[in-house]
Amino acid sequence: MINFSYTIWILIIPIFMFLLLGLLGMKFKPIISGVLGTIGLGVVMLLSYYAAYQYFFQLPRIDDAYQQILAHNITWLNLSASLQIKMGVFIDPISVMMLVVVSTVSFMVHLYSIGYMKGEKGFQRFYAFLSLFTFSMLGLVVATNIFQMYIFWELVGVSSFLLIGFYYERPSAVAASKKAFIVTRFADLGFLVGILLLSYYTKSFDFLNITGPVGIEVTRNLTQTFLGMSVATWALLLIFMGGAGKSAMFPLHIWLPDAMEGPTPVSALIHAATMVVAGVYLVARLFPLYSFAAPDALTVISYVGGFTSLFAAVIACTQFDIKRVLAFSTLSQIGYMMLALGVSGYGGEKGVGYMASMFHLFTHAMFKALLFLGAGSIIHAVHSNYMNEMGGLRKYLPITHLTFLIACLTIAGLFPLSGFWSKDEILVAAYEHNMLLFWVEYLVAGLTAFYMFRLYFRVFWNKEPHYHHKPHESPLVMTIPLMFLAVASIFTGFLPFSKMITSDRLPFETETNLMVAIPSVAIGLVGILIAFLLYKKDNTRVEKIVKGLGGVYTTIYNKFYIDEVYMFVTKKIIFNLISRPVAWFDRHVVDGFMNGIAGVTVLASRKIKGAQSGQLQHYAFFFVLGAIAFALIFIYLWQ
Amino acid sequence: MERYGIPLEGFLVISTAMFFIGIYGFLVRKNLITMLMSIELILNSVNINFVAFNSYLFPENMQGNFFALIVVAIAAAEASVAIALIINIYRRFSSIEVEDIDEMKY
Amino acid sequence: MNLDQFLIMRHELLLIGVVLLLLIAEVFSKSEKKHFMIPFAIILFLLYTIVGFLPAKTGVLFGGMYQTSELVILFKNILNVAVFIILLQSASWLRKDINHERISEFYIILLSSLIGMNFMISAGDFLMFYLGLETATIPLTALAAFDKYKNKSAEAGIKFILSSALSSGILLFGLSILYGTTGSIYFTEVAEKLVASPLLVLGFIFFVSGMSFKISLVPFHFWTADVYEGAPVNVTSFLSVVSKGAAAFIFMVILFTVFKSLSNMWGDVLYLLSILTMTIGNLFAMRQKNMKRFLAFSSIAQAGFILLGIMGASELGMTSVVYFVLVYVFSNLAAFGVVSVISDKTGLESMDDYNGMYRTNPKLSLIMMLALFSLAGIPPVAGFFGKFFLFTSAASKGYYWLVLIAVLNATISLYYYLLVVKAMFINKNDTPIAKFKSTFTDRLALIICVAGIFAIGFASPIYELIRSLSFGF
Amino acid sequence: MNILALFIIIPILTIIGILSTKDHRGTRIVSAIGMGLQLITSVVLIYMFYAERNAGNHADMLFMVDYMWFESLNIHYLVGVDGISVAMIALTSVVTFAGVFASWEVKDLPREFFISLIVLATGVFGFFISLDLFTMFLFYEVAVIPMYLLIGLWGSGPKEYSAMKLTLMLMGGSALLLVGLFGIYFNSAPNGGQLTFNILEISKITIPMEAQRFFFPFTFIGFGILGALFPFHTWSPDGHASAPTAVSMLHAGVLMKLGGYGCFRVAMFLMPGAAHELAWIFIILTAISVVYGAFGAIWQKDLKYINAYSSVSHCGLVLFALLMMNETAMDGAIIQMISHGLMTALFFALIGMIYGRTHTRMINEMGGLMKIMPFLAVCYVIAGLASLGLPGLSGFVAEMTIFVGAFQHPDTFHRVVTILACSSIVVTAVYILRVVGVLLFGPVRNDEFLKLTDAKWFEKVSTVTLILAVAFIGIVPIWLSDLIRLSLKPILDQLSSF
Repeated sequence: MINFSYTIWILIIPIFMFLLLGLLGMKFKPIISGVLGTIGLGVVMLLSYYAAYQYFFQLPRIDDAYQQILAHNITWLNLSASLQIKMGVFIDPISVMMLVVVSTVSFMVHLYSIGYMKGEKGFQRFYAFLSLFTFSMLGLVVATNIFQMYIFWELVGVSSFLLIGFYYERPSAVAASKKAFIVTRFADLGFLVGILLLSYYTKSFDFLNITGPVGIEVTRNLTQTFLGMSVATWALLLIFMGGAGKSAMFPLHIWLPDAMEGPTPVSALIHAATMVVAGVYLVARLFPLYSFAAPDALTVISYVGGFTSLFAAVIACTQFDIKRVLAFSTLSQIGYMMLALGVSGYGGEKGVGYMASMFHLFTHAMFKALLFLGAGSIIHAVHSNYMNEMGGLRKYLPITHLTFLIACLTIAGLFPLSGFWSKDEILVAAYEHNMLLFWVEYLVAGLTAFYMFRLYFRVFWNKEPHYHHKPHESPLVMTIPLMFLAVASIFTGFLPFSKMITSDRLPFETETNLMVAIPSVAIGLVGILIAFLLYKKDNTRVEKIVKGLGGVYTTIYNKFYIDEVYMFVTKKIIFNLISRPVAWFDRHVVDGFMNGIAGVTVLASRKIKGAQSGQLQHYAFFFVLGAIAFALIFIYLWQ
Repeated sequence: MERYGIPLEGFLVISTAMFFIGIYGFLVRKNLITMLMSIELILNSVNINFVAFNSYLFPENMQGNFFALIVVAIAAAEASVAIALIINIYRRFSSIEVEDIDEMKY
Repeated sequence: MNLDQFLIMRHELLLIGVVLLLLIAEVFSKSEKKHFMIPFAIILFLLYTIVGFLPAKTGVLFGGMYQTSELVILFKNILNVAVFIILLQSASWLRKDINHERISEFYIILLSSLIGMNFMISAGDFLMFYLGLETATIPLTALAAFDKYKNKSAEAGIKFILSSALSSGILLFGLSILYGTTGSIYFTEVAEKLVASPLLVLGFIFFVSGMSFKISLVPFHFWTADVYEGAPVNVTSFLSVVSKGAAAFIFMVILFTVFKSLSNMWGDVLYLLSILTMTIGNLFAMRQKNMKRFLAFSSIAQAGFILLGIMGASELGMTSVVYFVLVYVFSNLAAFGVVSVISDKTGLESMDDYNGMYRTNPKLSLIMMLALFSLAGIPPVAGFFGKFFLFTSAASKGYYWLVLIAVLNATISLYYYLLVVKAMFINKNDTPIAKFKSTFTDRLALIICVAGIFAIGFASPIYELIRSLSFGF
Repeated sequence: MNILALFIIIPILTIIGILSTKDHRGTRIVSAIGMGLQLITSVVLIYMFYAERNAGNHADMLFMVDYMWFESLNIHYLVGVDGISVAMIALTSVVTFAGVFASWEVKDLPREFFISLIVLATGVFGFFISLDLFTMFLFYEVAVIPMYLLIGLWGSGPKEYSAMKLTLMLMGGSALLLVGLFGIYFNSAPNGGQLTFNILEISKITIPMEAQRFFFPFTFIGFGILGALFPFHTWSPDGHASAPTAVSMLHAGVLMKLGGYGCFRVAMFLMPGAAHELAWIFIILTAISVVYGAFGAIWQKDLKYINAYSSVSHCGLVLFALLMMNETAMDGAIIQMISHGLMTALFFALIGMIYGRTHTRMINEMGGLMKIMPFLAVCYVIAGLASLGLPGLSGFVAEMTIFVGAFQHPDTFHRVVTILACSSIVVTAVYILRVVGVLLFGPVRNDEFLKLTDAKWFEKVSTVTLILAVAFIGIVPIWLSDLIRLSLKPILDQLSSF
């Protein structure tokens, strides 16, 4: 038996780093903080790799299935006789995979940031937050129960908040961080209620229980319904709401583009590779439950995923901020993953969607991190986010250019890069399940290729604007992660995912479906070609098209005005129509009533003062009147 | 029961009338001395009551009569103090009209 | 009169002795050395007070006209302590030149009034009761006008005597009807022969009205404020503490013994009276600026609370009333003591003059605050216990709504007590009352009061003692 | 000597010590030592409590002392503690200790200030250890009245108005409470026998249902007013806004907890039947409190008002959870009391410190404080995060326990109100982040502020103490939760007997 208890260090090291850098960081030189953080993360990465190696290659399988191991599980809080919140480390295929993803990307970002963040005020703070984030994300990944996951889920949200708002003196960053937090928080409300509902029936938070036979049995047999849907479906949909918030699914996606206000390495780590896929991970975690107890919820997930991927891809085509393009691209890709989960069945071949989703999660993490880090390198060079202010950068940034190109090709799904393999599996899954969604995804594949190459050509080719400083290639500490991730983007596609990560943890064989693969590569090429025609050189074709589209373009450019709708709802309705009246009501009605009591008392006091007139005979009159009144009352009325 | 040819009710009517006349006088007369006299009316109505009750209803002992005697005595004491105070008032206010004495109010 | 009788009437007789001694001393003292009367009177009274605490016989005299019990003796002792404190407080006032000729006058009249009260609370029939009542009241009216060069004092005197004469008249009319319906003036006999009839109810209500005047219950209270304001401070404190306490006590005793069989009815009468008294008293007190007038209205409201205890109509109720009076003696005298000290030294009596006093006279302000908290019923001072037991008493008869109204009224009363606290502690003042040193007697009086305010609440033996002497039905 | 006596004796000794000091320095040092001792005593108490429990003493109350006080009324000075009281005492010690340091620089009448503060704390300690309704009520009032002077004398803004309002409303509350207590007392021997104020004795009998129905609302609302139950909460915003720092801390941190504590220790424990029958009314009111307070907070501009409304919301959650009447929810309610006590004290401490520097509490007049006073700003962020329920800090533990507990009722009514209450976590996030965003982040709006300094050592002591406590509960909640849980059993047994 292989002991996984060392995995706890994967959590301890980053939190220790956080405390060290957070409390004492200011005492260190910035560079020392950076190096400390990076080394810590390096150790974490190695531990994760070692764990992955042991898990997939050394640990014996039981009945051919990968084991689910509770490396640690201590009771953190007793809630009731049956419900406890535990904290622990759960080892199973997806958690191990996620460990690898998170630690790798995090390490790369740590390393990269040494260069990127150099000279920034709050360098130590940045590293402290990065460590905190990494800790939270890893904790989320290895959660043994849904409540632990929720806990780290929240922590992840906060670290994201802190990192987006890293440039706290910039109002836009503050606003973005706030927005990110509140939107995800709103989604988390759903998650929480979902957890509460689910755990009420399953009497447990533990994944082993609730996704095990007992949990499935209980949830399947729930007869209670609410508004026509079974309680189980409600619970799982609400949980998905949490996932949708974190993963920025439509309509909870609005925070992600704004989150790009954070430093670019943060965007790479949190808003591209790791945190935003937490929603996907969550659904994958509870997949058996979804699959057996609430197939309706899965359908919803697949449509939400499909719609988001299309929606975001369309918007991505019109954006000029390169990070925003990447952000919408992320949305779109996560939509893919969600869709894949939504169309997946449980077990063996039917579970290809599940496998594909995880696969795509993995490859996407690599190439999207690469894209973001590359974008960071570009921004580092030209000090702008806007592609209009860029062009012809291939000469100045050779390494960035090359790695960026690889990433673009990967995301466009060209054979044999990793993106091709994972996207292909997703298309296969959709193809087998739902033709409508398949066509949507097929279209999105083309759009993806188009907008990525639009970005690529605008930045690296096209007309060169006037640069204030001559752009120069980033230092090695930044390009090494780029190169590493580029290699990963190229080769991770060859990993035998279906042998490792499947819905029922039993390996199965997949073969490439040429009926899907060839058209998908083809449409990718078409997308690239269009982008090439439009953006390779500076020309007026784009303007004509934009003019031709008219209002449609403006709508897309303004992201379908979803932000405005939200603003309307929050500012006008919640703030103005609820909160403000509540505040007014409180001051004037409730408090007014209390003050009114006092006022009436004072008024009464003033009104009756005349009785004490100083006139003896008035006093006597009251006296006699009182006596007679009492006498009458008690002689005639009193029984 | 009719003793001395006058029914008890007769006394009671008189005494009650005196009582309320006294009260009326106290309430409306403005002169302090007159008010004091009204008080005497009230006290005397009480005396009539006591004495009448005693001799008509409970002649076996003398409680009512004694009470009346004591009341008379106390009324005298009261009147003397009151008149002293009225003199004092006259010194201070140069008036013994009750309406003028309202320095303290509200 | 044999020795036994003497012992039974010890309080009254000794007190008469004290008064006579003072008279004789007055006659033989030289006119320029009158202020020696002050320590003389105080020491004499102190001795008398101490003797009062010695074990005493109880019994009935004059065929039932006069009676004492342990409780009555205890109550007389409470009154003695209160008067002793008042004597201490009045010392520095009497020492003033303007009062020089009238020092013994003050003592003699005051103590005569106390004699009346002693007789009143020892009464066994209505005659003795009435006699005591008037003996207590008539000297007091003279005392109210003691500052004869002040308009207000003269006004207080005349208002007091005329109103009190009217109230006595009405009370007497009530008594005459009682006599007419029951044929007796002895408490025990009246109680036996009591049969509810409209005439009797009329008599009873008149009696209650007269008593309400003494305890100043609304609507029979109007004289209170004017007299309290006009009278010298020490007379006011005597009126508000001793006179009111004695009247409340005998009222309760008469209700408990004579009108036992009417308890349902007088329960309701008191219900109405207490609500009126607490509420109206508070409403008036809220707006007062003159400290004496302020305390007058506050004492009216306090009387309303006392009724709650009486309504308990039980041992518990009687205990709570006596206990409350005890607490009230110390609290109210502490408050009046401070007012009196300040009035003596500066002649200021308005609440606004107290602004910022804490900065200059912290100790006086603290004592005032404690006294007011005690009056408001705030722990840990004794007033809390006193009020609590009164409310317990009312609640024991199921008067929960009344208790609620009473406690809410206590809250209102807290408001105006806090106004004084606010004036002393919080309000800013450029010219606060200057720092001054108070005399020994003033300090002694205040120390006794503060000790009482703190000790009585926590010392349950006092409560238990009263409880063991009380009776109810 | 019994350890509980120390909680009364130490403050009294401290007061005597303060009276004997001559100057400002001495005063605050004596206060700090006294309250430090108090803190140590409460830690020792926790230790002793555990030792006793581990030694197998499973009596409901430990360290009981019983002196007959007013024998004829059967009033006792009866004290004792269970896990809940121990936890509340620890909370009080921590907050008082932090409060002393937060008011280190009181200039005006420091001696009087510290004495009042300690009297207030004494009242609170006494309340938590009392097992006799009379003693409890006495300490309750002792705790309330110093507020008047503390706010009126050392407060700011319309302090006199606020002080008066607060005092009168709380006293009005105690009026209701007193009626309730009398009701309990006079029904404490329905089958004849000695009436009693002893909570443990009364819990053994069943108060007649009629009486319960009548007196439960009195008692519950009476305590509820102190616990800022809607619509009786309006004293709280004004009071907090005007109070000096340490007083807000103690008041929101501890005094408001008296309400919640009383609600279950007296109202629900002694009148379980009515608690079940009437719970729905109060559940609605508290659910309104929770949401209403949170929405009210969004619109406020004054830091203290924001926090006051937030307190309304959080304290509403306490009562809400209590009324759910199951182990988990009540456990959560008590954790929430402690958690809210600590974090709101932290908030008020920080607000006081910020106000002491900027002389304004209007958030739109400030901005970018993170740059000027990073220590305070970071602490503020931590407090904010605790308040919006970040895991690892105490608020999360409390809220989650409450929600899980409230969810144990499967009927629609409870579900709806629970979800309503849950939704407050979003609204809370909105107003907390709004403050953090406007106040701490963004550009510095007033150049005058650039000259301001960061926290001084005593301010650090104050805030760090509280933050440590908040984090301790947040990270190892099981310690606190189990301490409370075992003590809930008698109450739950009582409630489930209906």
